[in-house]
Amino acid sequence: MARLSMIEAINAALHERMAADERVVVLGEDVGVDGGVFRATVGLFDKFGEMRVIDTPLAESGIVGTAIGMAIYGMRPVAEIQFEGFMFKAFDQVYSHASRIRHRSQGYFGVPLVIRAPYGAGVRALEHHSDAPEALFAHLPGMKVVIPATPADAKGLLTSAIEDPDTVIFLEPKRLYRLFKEEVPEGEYRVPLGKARLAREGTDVTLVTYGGMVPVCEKAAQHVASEGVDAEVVDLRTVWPFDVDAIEQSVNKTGRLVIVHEAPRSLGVGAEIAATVGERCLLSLLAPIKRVTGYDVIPPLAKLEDHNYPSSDRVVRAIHETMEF
Amino acid sequence: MARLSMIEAINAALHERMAADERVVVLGEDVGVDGGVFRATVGLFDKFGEMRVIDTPLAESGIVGTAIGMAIYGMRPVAEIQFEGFMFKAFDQVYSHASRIRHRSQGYFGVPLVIRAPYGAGVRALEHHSDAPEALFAHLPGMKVVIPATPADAKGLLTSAIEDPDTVIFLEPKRLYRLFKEEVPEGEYRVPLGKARLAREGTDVTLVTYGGMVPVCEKAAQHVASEGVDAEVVDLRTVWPFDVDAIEQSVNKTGRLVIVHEAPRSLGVGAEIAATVGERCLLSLLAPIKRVTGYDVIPPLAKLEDHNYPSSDRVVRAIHETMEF
Amino acid sequence: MSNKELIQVMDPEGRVDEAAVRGISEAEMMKMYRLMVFTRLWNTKALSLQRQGRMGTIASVRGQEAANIGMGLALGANDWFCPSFRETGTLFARGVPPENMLLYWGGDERGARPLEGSRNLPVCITVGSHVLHAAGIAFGAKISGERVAVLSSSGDGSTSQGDFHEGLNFAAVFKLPLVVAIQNNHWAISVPIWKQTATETLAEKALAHGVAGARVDGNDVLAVYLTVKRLLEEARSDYKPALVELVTYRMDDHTTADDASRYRTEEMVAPWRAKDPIDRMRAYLTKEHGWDEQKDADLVSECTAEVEQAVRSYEAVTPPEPADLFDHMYAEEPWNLREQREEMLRSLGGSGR
Amino acid sequence: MSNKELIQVMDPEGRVDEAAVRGISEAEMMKMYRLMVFTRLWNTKALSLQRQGRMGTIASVRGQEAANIGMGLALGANDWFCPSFRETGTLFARGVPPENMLLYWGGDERGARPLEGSRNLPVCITVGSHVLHAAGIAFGAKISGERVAVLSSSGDGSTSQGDFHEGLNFAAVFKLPLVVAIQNNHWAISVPIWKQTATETLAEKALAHGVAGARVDGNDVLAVYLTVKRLLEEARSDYKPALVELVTYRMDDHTTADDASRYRTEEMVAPWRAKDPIDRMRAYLTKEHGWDEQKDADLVSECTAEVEQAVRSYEAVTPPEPADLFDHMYAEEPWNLREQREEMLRSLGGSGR
Ligand SMILES: Cc1ncc(C[n+]2csc(CCOP(=O)(O)OP(=O)(O)O)c2C)c(N)n1
Ligand SMILES: Cc1ncc(C[n+]2csc(CCOP(=O)(O)OP(=O)(O)O)c2C)c(N)n1
Ligand SMILES: [Mg+2]
Ligand SMILES: [Mg+2]
Repeated sequence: MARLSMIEAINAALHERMAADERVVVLGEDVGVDGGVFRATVGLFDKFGEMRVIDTPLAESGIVGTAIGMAIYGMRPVAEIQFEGFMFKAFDQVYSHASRIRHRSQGYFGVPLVIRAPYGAGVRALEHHSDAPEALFAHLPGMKVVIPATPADAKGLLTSAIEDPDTVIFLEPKRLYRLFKEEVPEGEYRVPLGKARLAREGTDVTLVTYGGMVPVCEKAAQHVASEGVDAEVVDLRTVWPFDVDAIEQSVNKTGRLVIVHEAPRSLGVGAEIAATVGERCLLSLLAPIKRVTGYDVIPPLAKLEDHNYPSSDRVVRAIHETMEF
Repeated sequence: MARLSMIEAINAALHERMAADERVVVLGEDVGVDGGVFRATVGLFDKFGEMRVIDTPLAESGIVGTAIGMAIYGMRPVAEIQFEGFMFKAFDQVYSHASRIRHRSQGYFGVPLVIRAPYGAGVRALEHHSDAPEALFAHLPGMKVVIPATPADAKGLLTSAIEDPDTVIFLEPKRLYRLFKEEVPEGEYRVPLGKARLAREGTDVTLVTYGGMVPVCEKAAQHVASEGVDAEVVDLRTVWPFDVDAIEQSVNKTGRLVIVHEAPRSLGVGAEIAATVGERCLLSLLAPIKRVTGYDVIPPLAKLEDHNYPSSDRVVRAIHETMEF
Repeated sequence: MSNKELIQVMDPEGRVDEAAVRGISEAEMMKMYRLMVFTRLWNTKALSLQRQGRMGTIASVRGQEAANIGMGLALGANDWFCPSFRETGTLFARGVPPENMLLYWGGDERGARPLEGSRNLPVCITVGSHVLHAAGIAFGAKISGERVAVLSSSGDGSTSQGDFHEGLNFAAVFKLPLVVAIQNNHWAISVPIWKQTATETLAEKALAHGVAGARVDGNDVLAVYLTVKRLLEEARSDYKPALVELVTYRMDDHTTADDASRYRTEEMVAPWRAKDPIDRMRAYLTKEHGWDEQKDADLVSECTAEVEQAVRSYEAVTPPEPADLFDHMYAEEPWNLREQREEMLRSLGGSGR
Repeated sequence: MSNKELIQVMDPEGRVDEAAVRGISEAEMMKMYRLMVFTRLWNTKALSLQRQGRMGTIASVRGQEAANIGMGLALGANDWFCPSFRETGTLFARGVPPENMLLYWGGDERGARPLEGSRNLPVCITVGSHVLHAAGIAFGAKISGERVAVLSSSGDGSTSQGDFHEGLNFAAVFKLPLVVAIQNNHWAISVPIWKQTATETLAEKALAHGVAGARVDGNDVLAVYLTVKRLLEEARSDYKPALVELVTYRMDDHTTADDASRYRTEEMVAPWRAKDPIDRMRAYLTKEHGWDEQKDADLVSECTAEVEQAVRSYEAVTPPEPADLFDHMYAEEPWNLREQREEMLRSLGGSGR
């Protein structure tokens, strides 16, 4: 075991998978010689060479469309889109092809592709560098969306994503890349897709969240604990298809639910969680479900960034409102 | 007043707006000489000429990106994407630009653009010709999404959309294009964006729907009426931002809600409606909210199409379950 | 030679440059002719089934049989083929059963499933997108060291799509074994080629990306075959990507949902009737290879019988089960689909499967 | 002349083809020089502010001043300009206040609002996209019968994007008054031009679309000015679209978030130091227009003072109100934003506005 940051854990997973499976190739802008603008792919080019670690021209549709072809051929491509805000030049390739070729070929071809992208706000970046677009991918039939919240999960989930026979959108919270280190198992390490993590056990209220909001919710949970409110924090890890059993169990236990994500509220993942819980747990709900999210706005630049990025204060306020209902 | 089908009403709105405002231009694939694959633009080319009715090369990003530039310049472009399934080649232009240039320029430039596309299933078409992607646009901050359900609304809403200072995604249910005719006011006719239509008044259960599902819900409402259940049918018309007051009022009156759309269920517009109602009307809900929707699948080809497209039977079943809860 | 020059070895009267075709055996020529004849008969039948409501909307390949078949036979068995939606003949040449093509265009996804071992992608409806898939397959082969070539085929309209250019650029930068063929049939639905691009030819678009370019008479099956074969060989052996324009003409409406009379005149189409790819090949075979009317009549009735047989098999296929629409979404079905499948089966009263 | 030939009127020693520059007045030359000097001083200051944490991530234009300023001064007052993110000098030439540029790169949207009457688009971060906006503006002008030209500027990397090609194709097919300029600074972050494309030049990509193409020494402000001015005139008067490659070099890291030493060596950069656009122009002005060290020193201190003044205004700007993040989403605020705004204000204890 070594203490790694999330970005180091991602890099470790890529090294481990590329060494273990020669079908795995990495492609994207600046992933090779440079090692990636966030250093996620550092060392891969020297170790595995330009045929498996590919600096592409500046064309996202080209990257994803080509990766789809590689996957059809039998490779296990890991495509990096440099920032989440640039994934949309490739959106047609995801919407029309990555998510459909298995169906279109009636099971004959699959698209075992991972599309990695740095995700979310919190690093004082330029426009398009602070978006949270997970809902746009989660709504696509045939898609899987994963967002890790810890270094160990990042390694284990990325490993599972690379081995998954279908396309996985793997979004990496920039804010967590270097926020903290933790023990990360060395060598092969898997965390199953579709299974949530109980980040904190509690009995009074459930916080369902993922990615960069997990530490925010943990902080809020600690705060309300000092007031005698015992909050449970469920880290989804796989945003879609999410772990409905874990959510249901927790809400049936606590009777109260606060959903927290940084993405815009309307039609976000939180809406589906709220709708699903409403359908399944209506009778165990003691208060209306609350959503603490980014607002329905363009993620602001540095000066206002923190006012859109949900704070533990906003989560605490929501917990109070839920408890006092 | 003339009795028009929806496609005729759309054509009438385009003729009327182009005659009234020379800033209005129409562009897209086959919209000119041919008059559009569904005949929506028939007659415009002869009347207004090739400078205002533009047959473009086969490039959706080119169509929308160019239309954005026209709108910035001061035109009122109406871009047609030939089928909803091809909008995603232009998704980056919508996500990154149409919805953001007002904000990016801090109010200096706007993008008064309408993107029209035939929408949804029900016409036995090829792949990509039966999709229902409204949620992908509705989730984008800065976007408006309109889906008419009647010929008169199609004319009035399209007129309002063309006059709107912001970008409007205008999705036209193919299934309704020629399904029925109704009296449509001649000349200038507006239906305000953001206001729902009470398609049927009722007291026992609320059906919130839009587009091609409106007639399906009306049929279901008639059916349960014979069983003594009085269903209210709310036609959203503007899918986003939807008319929250109309939904709230109806649900507070009936205490029961069934949401019906043809789009895939998960993370669909129905999820946001359910979440919003759950937040606002929890105490007036007498039963869990039900969603009757397309399944989370690729819209099937002709042979299975009707099994994914929600039927009035499915809606009736949901009403029964809601009433019996 | 320049990208703009038109490569032709057989003129509309069936006069052939014998030196150029020396490499093609008579058997191969017969195969080309037979496939063109079969494709036209299948196509005619499919269109009439559509008029009778026994078939869905379908894209006719009439007039493009030479381009279709020339490509199909130029491909090696291990090569990959990435079609758009107007390559019916190419797919027949690649071994796709005619009844499967009927099933697919008839609105049944199962018709699109490739046969075991097939290296044909399913029909791609979104214009232009699959050029990138072809580039990726070529990249995969290169990385794996397998010496095969990939052929992408799309229409003149696809050259306006960003994906077409991104694909050619990737092919050039990474020296991929990729040949991008453009069936220039002069129309993208109602948009004529002169409104699609300002360039004189489509082949010259190769210049923007530094790939080889060639322009071929697409109604000359021998020229298409020889040129595409040469380019595929260069791709396979030298990692030399290429763009090839096949100049042909769409003789029918765009699809059965279209009415070409709204945007083009008989005067525009007429000159192309004289260039018919099948008449041309028949004239040549008659002059040089002892073909005659009797043989031709026999071939036609033989192929017609095969088409009729295909129609019977197509119409004998048991319709899909409703719940089949949940199949093939993922390798492993997640909870949402499992529940929705059960929901459907309940509503069908436990039927379906 | 061929697209591949490099247009140059001033060599690195400042020797000028006097015939070529006869049309440029001394005053205009001084303006060019002054703007280049100012831009470099502003740029140097902004980078140092960034190191001190007083500025956000920023893209340096050092080495590209001639390309920036040549474009800026070639534009007519009514022409439109569509920048990417490395046209700081062009925007100064177009009248954007230096403190606004600091405000924008400092992370405050308000800095991006164009001045009243401006025809500059805000910075476009997504590489390639805005070529289409420029084409659309040009289309709008043509439809309205206004005789203006539109200049789009982006980097070498943008030539790999589909939108770049779709934009050029639209410009060619519809004969739009559009000039697409490419600042080829040899790098797209770590990706060198020879990995970006297989073509020898970027100008030759014009051939794929049938637009005029030109290739200019981008460190020669006189050549950039003259060539872009000519192409804009042809666009304005003859509806003749063009692609122009400005050959220059990125002397600094990609942005302040980048470390170029990871992917390029000093040997690669060195030859370009000798081609510095400002030294070159200074040498010429000294030889031919009585410029001297004293005048230069005065100019530098004058510009430095202006930059310092801009920094003071920038840092004196009152920070935005939290609720400002809700502004400018729609012309009219819908219920969801109104409620979220109120929610924020409540949580801020009624502060904000
Ligand atoms: C991305 C996309 N946009 C629009 C369409 C609708 N459409 C189907 S075929 C076609 C014209 C295609 O023309 P071309 O590429 O020349 O191929 P052809 O039909 O002539 O074989 C169009 C616009 C589509 N299928 N895909
Ligand atoms: C669509 C898109 N993809 C990726 C990026 C990230 N990115 C910012 S600048 C850049 C390189 C741009 O290179 P070039 O076009 O040559 O312009 P330069 O930076 O050299 O001026 C990249 C990849 C982006 N801004 N937009
Ligand atoms: Mg065509
Ligand atoms: Mg560059």
